[in-house]
Parts: sequence; structure tokens; C-alpha cells
Amino acid sequence: MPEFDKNAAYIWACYLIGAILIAGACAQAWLAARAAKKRLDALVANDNARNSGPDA
Amino acid sequence: MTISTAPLIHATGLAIMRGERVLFRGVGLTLSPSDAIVLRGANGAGKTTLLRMLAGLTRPEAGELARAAPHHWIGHKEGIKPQETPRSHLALWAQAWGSTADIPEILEKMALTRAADVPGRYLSAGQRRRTAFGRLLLEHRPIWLLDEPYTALDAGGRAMLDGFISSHLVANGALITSMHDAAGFPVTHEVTL
Amino acid sequence: MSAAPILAAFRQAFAEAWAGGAGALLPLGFLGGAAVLVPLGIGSDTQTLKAVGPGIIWVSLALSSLVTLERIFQADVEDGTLDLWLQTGAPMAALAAAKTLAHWLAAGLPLALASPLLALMFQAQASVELLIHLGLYTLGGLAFFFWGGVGAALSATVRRGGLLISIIALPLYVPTAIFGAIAMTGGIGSDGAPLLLAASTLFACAVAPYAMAAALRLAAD
Amino acid sequence: MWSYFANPHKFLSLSAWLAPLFYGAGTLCILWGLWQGLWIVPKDEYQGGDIMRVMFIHVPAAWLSMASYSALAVASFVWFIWRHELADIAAKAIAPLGAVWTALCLATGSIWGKPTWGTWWQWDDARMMSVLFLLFLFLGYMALRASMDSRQKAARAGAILAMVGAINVPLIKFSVDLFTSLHQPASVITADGPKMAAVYLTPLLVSGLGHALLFGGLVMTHMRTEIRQRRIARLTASALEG
Repeated sequence: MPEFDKNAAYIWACYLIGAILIAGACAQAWLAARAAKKRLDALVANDNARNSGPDA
Repeated sequence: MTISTAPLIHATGLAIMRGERVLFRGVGLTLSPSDAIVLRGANGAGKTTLLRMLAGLTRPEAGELARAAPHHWIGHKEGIKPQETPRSHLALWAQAWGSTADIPEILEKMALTRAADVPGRYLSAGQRRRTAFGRLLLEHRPIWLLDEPYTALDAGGRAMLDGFISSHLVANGALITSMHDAAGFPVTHEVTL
Repeated sequence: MSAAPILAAFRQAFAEAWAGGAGALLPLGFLGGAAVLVPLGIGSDTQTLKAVGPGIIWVSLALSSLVTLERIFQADVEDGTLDLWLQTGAPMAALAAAKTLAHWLAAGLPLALASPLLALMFQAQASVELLIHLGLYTLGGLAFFFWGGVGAALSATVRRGGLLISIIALPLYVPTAIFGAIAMTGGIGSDGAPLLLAASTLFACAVAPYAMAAALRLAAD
Repeated sequence: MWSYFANPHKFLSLSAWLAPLFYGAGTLCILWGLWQGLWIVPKDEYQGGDIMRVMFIHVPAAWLSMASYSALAVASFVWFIWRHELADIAAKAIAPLGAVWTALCLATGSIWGKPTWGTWWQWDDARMMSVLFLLFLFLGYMALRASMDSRQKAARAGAILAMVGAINVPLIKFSVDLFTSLHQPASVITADGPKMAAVYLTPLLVSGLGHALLFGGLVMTHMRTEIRQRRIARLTASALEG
């Protein structure tokens, strides 16, 4: 870990906030993407089953 | 005077979506002078939306729409401010449209003489409708677009409106209206949504 | 194209502004109430009041423009008037400008006219300066109403539109508030500030009506 | 070229490999910038000692907040003129991310201000003030979109507001600059400008690039999500219609 002069707490606070915000944004994006993909895949599978059902 | 039979409104392939719901698609109609077209359909089928589209208020998602003449619009909402009286309402729109119509006479035709100076907030629903229909007489316009015109009108009001519509049609005017009841005027064709 | 629809829109909006909400009285009461609370809140020290007075009046002016504007286009959507105005064939930007101007005349101008009285309450010296300030409030208030009108038109179909208008309009009020404050507090750059205020108001009057028109067409759709 | 990018299918296949690339490259750039900024570069006593190391996150955040509002305005403009659905999807994705980086810029600026000026909020700093109003513009945009009842209306209202905001940004910036120049100029932070030594500039630029890449990757991910959500809504609606 680097050693800083008197303002170390401020510096670490800045980078901590940055890490939290950016990690939060990434996590939120990933979760939302996963949820949307799951729902779409389920819907498409459902749709295909329904469309092919009566023909079979 | 030559009587033109060129269509007043010509629409093809109109479509509209609300969110991801397709309200209607592939709707077309042609309105010629003396035509009265009635739009039929269940609640939520898009009758009001189609009328608003024909009036130029709602933008179609697809399709062609040409309107060759000025139109009158009477919607569900009458467009009367709480402080406006039937008289001042008609005077305001006469001013806006540059009409020199005789307003007391229109009020009399609409059986609004007694309510002529009552502010909008105290008018009954039927009186509000009659005030709005008064706008039809301010200025001659070939196309009338009326959304559920019979709503809130009593038998006398309906008969009065039917009379106006009939004479408008006789004078080469045309009409598109949405309604659930039987029309009291000659209907050229019906469009079901 | 005739000016008749524009004049009619102005007339209707002006009548509505006076009829609904008691015209100038309500915004005036709002301004007065907000301004009178300040000395109660921060104490009655003459120097302090003198320093904050012009700023308080600017803030009250901005807030009361938001309060008045909340209903102007929303009411038109609800009672169907907007549909009729959109079909007059007159440019909607001109109609929107006429309506905004009418509401400014009914609510914004009276506030500006009352500003010398409030300034006196805030311990300002009675001098010609107060009349100059009156002119600045008049100009600035106009810009507030036009940018606020954009917020009002955009949120015309939103149920709790008032909150939305404030967050939309706030950043747009910044230049007016700053130029106005600089013109009054003096110091470097204060000579040109009234001109900048006038220019930014002109800019608002030129640009905002087009945004309002687009927003109102959307509200009717 | 436009029609190529405007096609959601093409976008999905393009972003499927481009977004991970952006994430990887962005993370590498940010980490290298951090390592340089926190461990390697010497502290600058003229800028208050070690505290200037905050610059390697504050300045990229400031750049991104400005750039993301410009991107929002451009996307809105493209949507308004050409009605490419993808432009609206991009605008919708950019706004919350822009707000995050703008908030980051404000937070780090405020923390940097405390030891430097002795206050958490310096009204005389034009940059901070401009960024604050930018945050309001983002929040207003998001609030407006959220309050519209269909995606078509949200797109139209959002585009109008973003364009109104964009033409006002220069005026806001000018007025704020004038406001702050009346007081003593904020001379402590000279993060930008030719005064910067190369030893600081290179890590700063690399950090900025890293943040931009990460931001771009996130925008793509959000756009992919939005495309899928619109498909979900379409499928649900057609299932309801039978």
C-alpha cells in the first residue's frame, strides 16, 4: 500500500467512493442483463412450445 | 358551382401502437362529400385514436393520410374552460377562426339561451355538449369528426344533432363519427375496428 | 396566416389565469409569504437583510413561476382545449408563447411590480435603484416563465407534474438567476449583466416556444 | 453506416464481443492509471501534496460527465430527426450512467475541496457548479422519462428535454463562469491545461480512456438489456392479443 501524507483519508475516501459507484453500476448492469435474458429466453421457449403444440 | 366528388379524406394502412400493444393496423377509409361514416368497435378498439389521427392530433405509426378540406372536431372533452360561458366560448372560437356567425342565433338553435351566461363549471354535461356542438355552426367546414356525439344528450338533443348532421350531409358536407347506438341520420358505410 | 388564433389564445389564457387561482393574488401571497418568512428565519439584522434581500426576491419569483405554471397546460389537456388549439392551423409555438405571456402578465409581472415594497422590507434604501431592480425582475421573470413553460408542457400529462416541472426547470433558471444577481450586487462584470439578462431572456423567448410546441403535440398524442 | 448501427440485430451481434472488449481494456487502463497515480507519480507540493492524486479519478469523472451529456444530446437529436429506435435506446441507457459519473465527479471534487479550501462545497468553483447543474439535467431527464406512460412518449419527451438542456449548457456554463470570476479565481486545482507535466498527464489520459471504455461497455450492456426488454414487452403483448 502506498504511503500518503496528511490527507491519506481523503484520497482513500475518493477512490473508495469511485470503486463502490463503478462496481455498483457494473453489478446492476449485469444483473439487469441476466434477468432480461432469462425472461426473454423463457418467453421464446414458451412461444415455440405453444406454436408447435397444436400441429404435433 | 361545380360539385367536386374528390375524396375529402383518404387514408390507407393506418397503424398505431400503444407501448407494445398494436391498437389497430391496416385501417383505410375514403370520405367523399355527403358521406357519413360510422366507426364501430368495442371499448378500447381504437375508435377515438383513429378519429384523433384523422384530425391530425395523433401521429400514425404507419400509413398514408391525406385530408383535402378543413374539419370540425368534437371530442369526448368539450374544450370548455371553467370560467367560460357558452356565449363567451363561442365568441372566443369565432374570434380564433375569424368567423362572423351570429352567436345568439346559434345559442338559440342549441337551446342554450337560458344557460348562455352560466360559467362552464356550473353547466350540466348535456349543456356542455350542446355548447361544443355550437362550434359546428360557427363556420362551414366540409368535414366533421365527432367522437361519440350522443353521449350525455337527451332525446331532444339527439334529434337536434341529427337534424344538423342531416342538413350538413345534404349540403355536401361529410362526417366521420364513432358511436355505439343506431344513427339517426343516413349512414353511408360503417367501419369496424 | 392571421394573428386571430394567437390573440384568442392569449385572451383565453389571461381570463383563465385571473379566474383560476385568483389571478395575481395567489402568487403575490406566495412571494410575500416566502419573503416574510426569511427575516423570521435568519434574524432581523439590518445588514444581513440588506445583503440577502434581492436574492430572496429572485428565489421567490422563480418558485412562484413554478407554482403558477403547474396547471397551465395540464388544464388544457384535461378539458380538451389543447386539442382545439392544435387544430387552429396557427403555429403552436406562437400559441404557446401567447399563453405563457398571458400567465406571466397575470402572475409574473405583478410580482415584479411588488418587488420595491419587499425590497424596502428588506431594509433597502428607497431610491431609483429599486425601479431599476423592478425592471430586472420583470425581464428575469419572463425568462423564468418561458423555461418553466417548457417544463409545464413536458409534464402536462403527468399526474404529479409540479414536482417534475421544478426539477426540469431548475437548471434552466440558472443563467437568469446569476445574471440578475450580478446585476444587482454590483462589482466586476455588473455593468454588462443587465444586457446579459436581457439577452438570455430573449433567448428563452425565442427557443422555449418551439420546445413547448413539440411537448404539447406530444401531450395531445 | 447509420442504418447498419440502427439495426438492433446487428447491434446485438456487434456488442456481444465489443462490450467485453471495452470492459477488459477499460479495466486495464483504469488499473494502470491507478497504479501510476497512487504509487508511481511524485506528489506535487504546489497542489497540496498527495491530495492531488485524487485527480486520477476526479478528472476522468468530470470528462465523462460532460461527454455523456453530449452523447445523450446527440442520441436524442438523431432519434428526433431519423426516429432510429436504437438512438432512443442509447439515450435511455446513457442517462443513468451519466448521472453516476457526474455524481462521482461531485463527490470526489467535494472531498478534494475539503483539505484544499477547507470546505466541502466551494461555490466559487465554476467547474463544480456546472457539474452540479449537469446532474440536475440528468435527473430531470430520467424523472421525465420515468413518468411517461409509454416508451414512445418517453422517447419523444426525453428527446425534447435533452435538446433543450443541450442548447442551455453553454449559457449555464458561461453564467457560472461569470458568477465565480467575481470572487477570487479557483487557482488551486489546475488539472487541465498545458501547465500539467507529462508525468501526470499520461496516467490521467489513460485513466480517462479507461473510464470512457468502461462507460461505453456499460452503455452497450444496458442497450442490450433494453432491446431484450422491448422484445419481452412485444411478446407479452402479442400473447395477450392471442
